[in-house]
Amino acid sequence: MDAYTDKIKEISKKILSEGKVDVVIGFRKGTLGYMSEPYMAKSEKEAENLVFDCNCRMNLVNYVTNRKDKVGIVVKGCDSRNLVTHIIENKIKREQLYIIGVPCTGLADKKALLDLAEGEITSVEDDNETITIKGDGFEKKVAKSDVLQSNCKTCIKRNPVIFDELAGPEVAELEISDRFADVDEVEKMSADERWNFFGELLSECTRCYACRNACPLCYCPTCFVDESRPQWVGKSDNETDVLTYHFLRAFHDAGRCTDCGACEAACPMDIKMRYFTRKTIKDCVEKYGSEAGMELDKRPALDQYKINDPNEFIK
Amino acid sequence: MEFVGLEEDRLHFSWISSAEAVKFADVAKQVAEKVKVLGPNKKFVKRYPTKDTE
Amino acid sequence: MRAANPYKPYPVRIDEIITETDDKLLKTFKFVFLNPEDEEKFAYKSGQFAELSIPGQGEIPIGIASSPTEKGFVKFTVFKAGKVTSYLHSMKVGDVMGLRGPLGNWYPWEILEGKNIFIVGGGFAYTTLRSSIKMMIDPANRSKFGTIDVVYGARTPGHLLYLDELNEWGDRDDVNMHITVDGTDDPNWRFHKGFVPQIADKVAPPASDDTYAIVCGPPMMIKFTQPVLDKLGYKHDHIIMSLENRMKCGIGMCGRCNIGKELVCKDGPVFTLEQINKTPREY
Amino acid sequence: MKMISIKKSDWAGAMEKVQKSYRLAGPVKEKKGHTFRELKDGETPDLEYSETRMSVKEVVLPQSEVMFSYSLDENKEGHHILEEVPFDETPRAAVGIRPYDAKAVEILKKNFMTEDYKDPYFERRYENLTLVGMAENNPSPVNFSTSCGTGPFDESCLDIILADAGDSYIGKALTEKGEKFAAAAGFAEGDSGVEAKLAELKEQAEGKIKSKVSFDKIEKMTILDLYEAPFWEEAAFACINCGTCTYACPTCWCFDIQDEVKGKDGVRMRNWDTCMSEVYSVHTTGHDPRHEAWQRTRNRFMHKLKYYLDKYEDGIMCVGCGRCVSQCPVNIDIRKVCQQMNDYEPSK
Repeated sequence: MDAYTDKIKEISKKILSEGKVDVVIGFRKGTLGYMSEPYMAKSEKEAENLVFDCNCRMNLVNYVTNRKDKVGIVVKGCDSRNLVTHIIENKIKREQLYIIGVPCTGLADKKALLDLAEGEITSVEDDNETITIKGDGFEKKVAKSDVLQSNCKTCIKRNPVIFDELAGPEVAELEISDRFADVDEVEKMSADERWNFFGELLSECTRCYACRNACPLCYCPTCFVDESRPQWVGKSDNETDVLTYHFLRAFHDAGRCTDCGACEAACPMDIKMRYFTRKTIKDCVEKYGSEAGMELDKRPALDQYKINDPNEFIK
Repeated sequence: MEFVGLEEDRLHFSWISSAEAVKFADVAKQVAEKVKVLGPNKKFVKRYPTKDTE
Repeated sequence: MRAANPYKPYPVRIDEIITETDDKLLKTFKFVFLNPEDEEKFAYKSGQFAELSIPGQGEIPIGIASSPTEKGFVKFTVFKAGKVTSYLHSMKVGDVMGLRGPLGNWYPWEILEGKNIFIVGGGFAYTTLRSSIKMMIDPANRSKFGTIDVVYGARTPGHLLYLDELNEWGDRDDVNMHITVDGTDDPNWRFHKGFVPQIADKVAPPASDDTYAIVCGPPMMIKFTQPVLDKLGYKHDHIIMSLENRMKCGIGMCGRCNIGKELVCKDGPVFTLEQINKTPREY
Repeated sequence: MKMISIKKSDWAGAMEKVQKSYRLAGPVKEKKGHTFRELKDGETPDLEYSETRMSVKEVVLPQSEVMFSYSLDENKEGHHILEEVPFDETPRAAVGIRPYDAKAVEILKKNFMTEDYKDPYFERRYENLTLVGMAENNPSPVNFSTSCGTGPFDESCLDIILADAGDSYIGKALTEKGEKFAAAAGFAEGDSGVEAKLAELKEQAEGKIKSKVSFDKIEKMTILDLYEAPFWEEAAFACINCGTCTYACPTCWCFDIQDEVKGKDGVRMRNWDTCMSEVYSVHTTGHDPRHEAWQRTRNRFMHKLKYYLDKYEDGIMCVGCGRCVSQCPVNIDIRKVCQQMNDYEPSK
């Protein structure tokens, strides 16, 4: 996806110089070879720092919430769907945005890259087929499909659903045979097995809230875990409180989550909290036939009532 | 709730009108029976810290 | 043998509750120590604060409103705002809770002795100032200070704290009380009308090496009082202020109350304006 | 000072022996790599690790710790009065910590054991604790400990230092506490060659560290100059204000105090807090002196690299372990920020 960088710079400089936007929110190269850092360019000169690659793991929609200025923003397919949700939920106005869409072929999993490296990684190159990891005295090539972030493997929309300009030609969408295999696996377990599975899954959570803070959906002025009147959840590392946090956060994101994977990419403990959000996605797809953020005039699944909504859970 | 491992029978939704007193009583009885079979809930119950936790 | 646990409050009983303001949002709580020997351990100076500690609710840092010259109890005036203060407002005489302190520094009485004191206070920040005045006008202490001028204001007469006491002190000739309210329609109002900085401008004692101003109040009042004092020629090391920030531990360990490298709970809450000028104003 | 040499094959046995008189914490291999935690009886600290995501901080300042318990039942004697909770006085040892992490414990001590107040929870853990270090032969690329007044072989804050010398761990007992632990573990005495080998390994290891920070000029600037520097908003733009850096940091000491009640029984406990959080410094009125996200990020770096430096005049509040660098979800890099601060020239 490295080829998008030049086009993003070009578009950004153009819209900044024409005054179409006040700032462009994109990525710049990080200090680590396998990281790119969210960055806001305010001038044509600063736009020269913009890059795009398979290390752009954060969802930039997270950075436009409630902004009042005119913003250029770089979005992948999944991010663009969050932008749609943001517009529907009045977190930003369409008119404020100049959307630079990135037809995405997937992000590289940070942990996979580090596991492959034989020393310090200095750069990660991506030609959409092969990832080349270069470092201190080593160079490794791997098929991109082998190091994809797990959410990218089941991506249903690689091309942005909303944009003003694309940074490259649209790419073919994936054909996925078994989209919710991971969730199915858990559903097959007995109640006790599931309980233990999630206990184990969250055992290392430190409640740093990186998953919440990386999430564009989590924009509540005061999160329920921070509320003191009433206090919904204890604040210690108690396992029930930890589970309550993850569990309720997933509920809050139900019908709105686009599986962008920013939460897992942000987690310093490699916790797979997408099991929770993906269960909500699966239910919304199967029960309401609804995918989050696909159209500007379609509100999130749990935000509307239809007479034929399934209600078999009511006995 | 079921997904994280709570037993299915602990959670119950019913649609009961304020006029359906008999139905309400029936449902309550059924739920109580089901929960009795399951016994006391041990999941999602906060283990309470009392002393040096290590 | 370890020193006493600084997080452990002294058990106290609520002895009296006085509703101070017409809107009932301010109440004064008089506490007595369950173990009489704790009172001695709680020896404090005017300007210090303590953590009011309610088991099950939490703790809140509140300036001590009683004076060290008042024995047998400690008094705090508390604004009903958050979780703990709201709970405290619902408590009754006789209830048991905790008191942890005294904490922080105090108005620098070591320096202030022998000096003229100009006190400027507004709203419910008046509490530690009340403690200071009460202490200074105590017969044992009055001769240690020069002139004492006090400007104290609130929005309306109904918002003034310790009204009876103010009336009483207003009649004394060894302290110049300049009470003011932003406005009132009470025809019998015997004191000033107008904002604190305006009154301060009119009544302030002349600046000198021997005159110190103690300023304590809401941010707006402080903001507009400072130019007045500047104009009158008060040097910044002669302007003493008490700050507030969110606190938890009260003993300089939990981190949150910092303004620059200073911790408001331990290095403060009392600072000179000169000190504050050197540090980020994150309060 | 006693030299130590212990065959790797004897390590597990020694640890089993020492657990009779010590509670141990150390690196343990788990599914996703090594973690640092309290060990269960019979678990052996695994010294064959490269890094642990969490540091020894947990041992002296646990993420959650009960301070007091109390009863709200008015029918009970002493209701509403806080009681201290019992503490297990068994000696503890943190085995296999990195030498620079031990320096972090000394930094924490500056905060928790002051002239005016001693934090009893920290103090009792600290005094009870033997720090058994495992020198790092291959420091990670993000390690910059040598510029923070410590390093992969720093002995200054440890009770015992061990290093990997192939088939055996060699090292020294550096303090009385260390000698006691070595005796309890039955560590074999090393010969005179140990010292030379340690020096050799140290030189090699320190030579591998390419990553550096300097703060010589930060020292000379005023707090306000740095605070008002123009780069903060940009430097902090990416920051999502999660607590990752503060929790991973072995020197970040901020905590929160919370009451928790079940029925009529309650506890007062403290939990790690993070200056990145919105609720960290917000007043009850809703006023927050560090309302903007970037202001909170600035406060963190200013605290570590300037306020601490000025307050204690003993270097920065950072040991260069690099955890925050490698764990930050958005790649905010303290080395870069420190450089930016040090390079800054106030326009006066």
